[in-house]
Amino acid sequence: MPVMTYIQAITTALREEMQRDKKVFILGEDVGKKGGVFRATDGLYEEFGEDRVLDTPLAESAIAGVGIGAAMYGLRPVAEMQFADFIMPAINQIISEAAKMRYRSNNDWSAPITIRAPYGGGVHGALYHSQSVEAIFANQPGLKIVMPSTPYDVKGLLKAAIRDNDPVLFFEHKRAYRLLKGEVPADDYVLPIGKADVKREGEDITVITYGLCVHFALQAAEKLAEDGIDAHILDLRTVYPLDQEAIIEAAKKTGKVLLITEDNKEGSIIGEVAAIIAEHCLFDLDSPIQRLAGPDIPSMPYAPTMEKFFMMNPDKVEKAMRDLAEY
Amino acid sequence: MPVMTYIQAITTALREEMQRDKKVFILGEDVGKKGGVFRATDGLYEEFGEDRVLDTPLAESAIAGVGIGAAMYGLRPVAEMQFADFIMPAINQIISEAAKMRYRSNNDWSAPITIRAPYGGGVHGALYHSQSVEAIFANQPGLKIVMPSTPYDVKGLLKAAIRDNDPVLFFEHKRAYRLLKGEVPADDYVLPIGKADVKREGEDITVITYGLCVHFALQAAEKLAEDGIDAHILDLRTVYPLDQEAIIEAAKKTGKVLLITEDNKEGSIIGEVAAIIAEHCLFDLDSPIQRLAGPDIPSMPYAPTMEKFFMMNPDKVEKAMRDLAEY
Amino acid sequence: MLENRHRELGLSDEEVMEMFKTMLLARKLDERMWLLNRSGKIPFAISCQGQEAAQVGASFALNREKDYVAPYYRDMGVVLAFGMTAKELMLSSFAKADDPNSGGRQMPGHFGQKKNRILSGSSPVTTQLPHAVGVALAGKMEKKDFVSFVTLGEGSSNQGDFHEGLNFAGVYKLPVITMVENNKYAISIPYERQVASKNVADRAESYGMPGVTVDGNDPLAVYQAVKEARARAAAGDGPSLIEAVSYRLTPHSSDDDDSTYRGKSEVEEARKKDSIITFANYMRETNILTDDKEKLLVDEIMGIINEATDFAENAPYAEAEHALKYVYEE
Amino acid sequence: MLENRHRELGLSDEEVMEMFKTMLLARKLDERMWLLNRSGKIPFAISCQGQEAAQVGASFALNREKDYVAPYYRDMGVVLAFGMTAKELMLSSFAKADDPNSGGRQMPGHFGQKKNRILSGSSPVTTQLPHAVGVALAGKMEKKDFVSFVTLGEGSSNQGDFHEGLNFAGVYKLPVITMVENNKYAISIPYERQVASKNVADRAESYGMPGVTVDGNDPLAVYQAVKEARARAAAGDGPSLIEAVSYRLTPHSSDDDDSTYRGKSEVEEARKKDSIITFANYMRETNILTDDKEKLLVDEIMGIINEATDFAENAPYAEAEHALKYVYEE
Ligand SMILES: Cc1ncc(C[n+]2csc(CCOP(=O)(O)OP(=O)(O)O)c2C)c(N)n1
Ligand SMILES: Cc1ncc(C[n+]2csc(CCOP(=O)(O)OP(=O)(O)O)c2C)c(N)n1
Ligand SMILES: [Mg+2]
Ligand SMILES: [Mg+2]
Repeated sequence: MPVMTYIQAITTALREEMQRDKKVFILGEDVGKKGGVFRATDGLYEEFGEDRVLDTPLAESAIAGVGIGAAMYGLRPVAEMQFADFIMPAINQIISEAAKMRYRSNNDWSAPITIRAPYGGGVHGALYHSQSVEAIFANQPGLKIVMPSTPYDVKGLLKAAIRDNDPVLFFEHKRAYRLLKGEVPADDYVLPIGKADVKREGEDITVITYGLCVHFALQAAEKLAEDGIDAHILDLRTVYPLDQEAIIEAAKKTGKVLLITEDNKEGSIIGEVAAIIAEHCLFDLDSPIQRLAGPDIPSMPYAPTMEKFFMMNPDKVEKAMRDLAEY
Repeated sequence: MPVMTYIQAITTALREEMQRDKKVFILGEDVGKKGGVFRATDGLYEEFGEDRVLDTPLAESAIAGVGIGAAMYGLRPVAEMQFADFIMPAINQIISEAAKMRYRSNNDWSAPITIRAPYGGGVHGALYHSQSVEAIFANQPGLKIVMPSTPYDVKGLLKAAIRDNDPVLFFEHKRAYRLLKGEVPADDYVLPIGKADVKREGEDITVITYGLCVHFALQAAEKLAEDGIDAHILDLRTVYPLDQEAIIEAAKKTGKVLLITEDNKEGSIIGEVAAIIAEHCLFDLDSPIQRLAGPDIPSMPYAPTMEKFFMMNPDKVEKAMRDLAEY
Repeated sequence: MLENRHRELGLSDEEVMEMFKTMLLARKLDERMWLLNRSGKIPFAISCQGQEAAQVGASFALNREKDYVAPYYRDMGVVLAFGMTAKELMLSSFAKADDPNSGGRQMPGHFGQKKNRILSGSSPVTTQLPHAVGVALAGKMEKKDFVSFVTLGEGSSNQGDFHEGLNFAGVYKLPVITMVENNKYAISIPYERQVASKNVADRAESYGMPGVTVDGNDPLAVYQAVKEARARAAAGDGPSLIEAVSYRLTPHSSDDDDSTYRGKSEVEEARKKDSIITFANYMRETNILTDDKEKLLVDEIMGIINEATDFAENAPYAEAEHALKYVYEE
Repeated sequence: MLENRHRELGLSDEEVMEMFKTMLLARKLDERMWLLNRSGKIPFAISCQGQEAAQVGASFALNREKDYVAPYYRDMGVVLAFGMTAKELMLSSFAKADDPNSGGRQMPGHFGQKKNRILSGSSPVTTQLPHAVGVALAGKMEKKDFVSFVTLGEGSSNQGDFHEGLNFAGVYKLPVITMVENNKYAISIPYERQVASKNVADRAESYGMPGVTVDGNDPLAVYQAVKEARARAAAGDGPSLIEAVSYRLTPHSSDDDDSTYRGKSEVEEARKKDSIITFANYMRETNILTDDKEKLLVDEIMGIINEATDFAENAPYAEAEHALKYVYEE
């Protein structure tokens, strides 16, 4: 099976979907000639031409809004926000328009747009190139939010997002782009949006997380295994709407739960995960529901001292997992 | 003590603050000559003139952004968003700018702006005049979100918001505007932002909520009292950052907790409340943490059948409280 | 020679009559909705009154078989011209299950009907503009020959989406026509406190497209401007901006009291230019309309409206649990 | 008569020399930052190169004792002119604790310094424009006589905040000057794919304010335009839009490779108009600059830069826990 990086999986999924369906097209800032500032759309302009890989003006609300219009017509736009931090000007179009299109028209219209954006820290990106923005959207029925952790998941989920008949936000961890490699089947497969995935079976403690933190947890689990602690790791993959069933099952399995996000803590995705567990399987728990997250400050600073202080890493995760195991 | 409506308490607080401090001014759509579409700024244009009650162009990002600039200079802008639903175009200014101003400048600059907006349903406002939008902002350190439930709290908290040296979102339940009346001292008082308030002492079950739902809970509590069930009711008042201590104390007090919001459920404020409890006092609980909320649909429809289906009311609250008491 | 005006534009007497009928139907429906609101039968009404000429004049200049429209809340004239029926509009006003716009989920004025290529609209103003641009982009990509048409108020032309959407259309030279219905007020805010440019049409230059200000009380003037814009769009010459100036004859909505911010005399003055009167005069002068014909027309329209009202009033609401449907594809 | 140009504008030889010194300091600092980046000492650099003339020419036309500025990330020339020192800029590049812009919290180019009335900026483009309008509003409300000055790139002029902010300024006739530094590219996107109007200055009409396009490589032309705009603002005649056209001589940032989207020859062509060269020529022709003076100047500047670099490199980072401070007032 071919091995590729996280970002290659993105480019591959985009290319294959564009080959498969003429209605799929890309729009965003610098996605054409330059191939994207991270080169996620590298080579697509050359292959599909400027009519299907559109370099747009610097205007995120237009990128989203024009994309929504094209989607209403019946095309399959894949819009890129250059950084997740710059999705803010497009929020009105995403929340007021895309999310509510099907509902407000009583199923007459729909807006099958995919909006991709690189998020996350650890890249010296400072306050405005490091944010996790998913929580802003994770209370908006009509939206789906996908945050894959592996190249395999990336390809299957990005294809699923593009084929989905409703709007999907697809957040890619920018630190994962070139850091993570993995096997990715050459064939055409899709993975189900809305389903979490057990990335490691274990009996002693349950870790529920998503994105880059999945890898930190997997690394830590190997170390814990040396000490006979067996961690069960659930990758949410879709952070909205959450896969309640999988969360409940994973929590019940060990009775000790650690939730991890790279986002700052209060109001993050893992609050909702904790609430689901507290609502449905409180009496199956042997310890309080632990949360490991960034501090409640406005994203991570530029200076390496402060960035490191904020950013999640394997050591922080390992420590939290050990603490929980010892509870 | 004077008795006034919820909206009169708003107008009173605005008037008194403008009298007290020449740096306080109001800007927004139709806030001047017309006195606001809900008449929250009624009479202020006449009293303070067009230089301090500014009718702005129809542009929310400018209302927020110009307000932030004036606040950076040292004025005290109170911006009105005509409906909370229309705050979306201003989110970039609120989250990227106001929330991060002090932090990003290492305490050199600040943005002491108050942004008021009527939210909530039950007024035949349909999808775009009924939303609860607080969850969108409740993951953004640097912001404070106040959602008062009584005329007394309105006056004290709005004054506190205006005097606060950081940005405050002040969400007013539009159904409460003329529905709710209460005693409001004539003197100048402020209430602490960031502190929850026990609205009813009780021993059997704990209800934690905010906004209009506080009243539904209080009404239901009276009925339950007739059957010997004694409810403890905590009004969050500030929904971000949350008053963790008060939440923990209230949850521990009875060991049975019901959380209520008018918002749709997944990703709402009460998820974080549940997480705090599950993290800090899980073993003090005698029942799973219950959540009562709107269904996960994009706000409430216009047709009365469907609006009623969504909207919180005393009956739904009473039923949930009884169910919990019987657990 | 008055007589020449519509003929010169290539419009037959019958077409002019059809235009007037659509304008009058919109006006009378609108008036009925206010009555229903004032008698407590519907919770909300928002008007096209004063803007029917612009709406209908523009629509008739489009290809009503294939063009797409993204109307705003006052555009009863546009949606009627594009095939929505009085009954359907009444179902929406009564928030009934069979309302094709939203099944009673949205307030009246939030139009949408796929079969007639009327894009679904929302409340936050101006969001529809980039949608119309997106539809035009799709048409261009698929080499279709339709154009898209989008409207909004002059106040709404100050939203960021106006700027971003029109610049996108200008850069990509897309077949989209934007018509700003300048009715001189945005709720209580008069033009001078709202828009910094002399005319809204002046903004066209910012987007490299032609901009023209026309008399929004004159359906033929609007027809002509939109016709020309459509020809340009169809020829691949890109987008246009049209400003149709008229006056909002009613309060902003049934929730508004306009006496707090404008004088009665100003409204009375504007009523003299009401297109329902002035266009009828033109049609009389050109012998298209007679007293007899007008009486017949009004009777027909009132019949339609009465029937629509009865029908909608007696139609069922959606069931409560229907609220749970169509959040996502099912 | 070349000699007359700066004198005609009321600028003394000393002032012109001071302008050039500021431009050169900006250029040399910028070049040093690239070297530091390429040698792995600082993670990121973003350039003013090619825009120094516009930045410094504009700043000198303002009142640097009382006006407020809201610069964008390339505006090293503006912040130097407004009192930020080379040391302070280097502290920012090295992300050190004493960086006055952000204490090392923000990337370089995110300027802000209250004592010099430099508004704190962020990364999302164009958000600073409404802030500058708000400062101008505050000044007007408090009857102060300062103006506010805001800059942005031509690509950024397509954001909604440009439209909303300038319309607000136009309606309220506020003393704010907006200068668009049109360097022909927004990362990889050339002007034609970005801005639908012929010139960015054409957009002024949308906001009822004068708009002018000037040669951004000529500090005196920019000086004159800003001087006039400031006089208008101070006289209560409201806002202005100025477009200063030059060229981005470097890649977008240290993370960019511009060879993927533009030719070397195009860049070489633009270098011929580099203001650091052309303005020096003007100063030679007007006998302000001589080889001796230039050598002294360069030596002085390199001394400043070396000292600033050493100082900043050896300065401490903020402690890790400092990250927790100043979320709210303490
Ligand atoms: C983003 C947004 N802000 C505020 C409102 C509330 N609102 C509804 S209509 C309106 C005025 C619109 O004026 P204009 O664009 O001139 O259209 P008109 O109603 O005059 O036809 C306002 C402020 C809204 N619908 N959307
Ligand atoms: C809202 C937003 N979207 C995207 C970006 C990423 N970005 C940074 S600079 C830039 C190009 C800016 O071009 P222009 O305005 O012409 O300024 P220049 O860099 O050419 O000086 C882009 C797209 C951003 N900073 N903010
Ligand atoms: Mg209007
Ligand atoms: Mg540029």
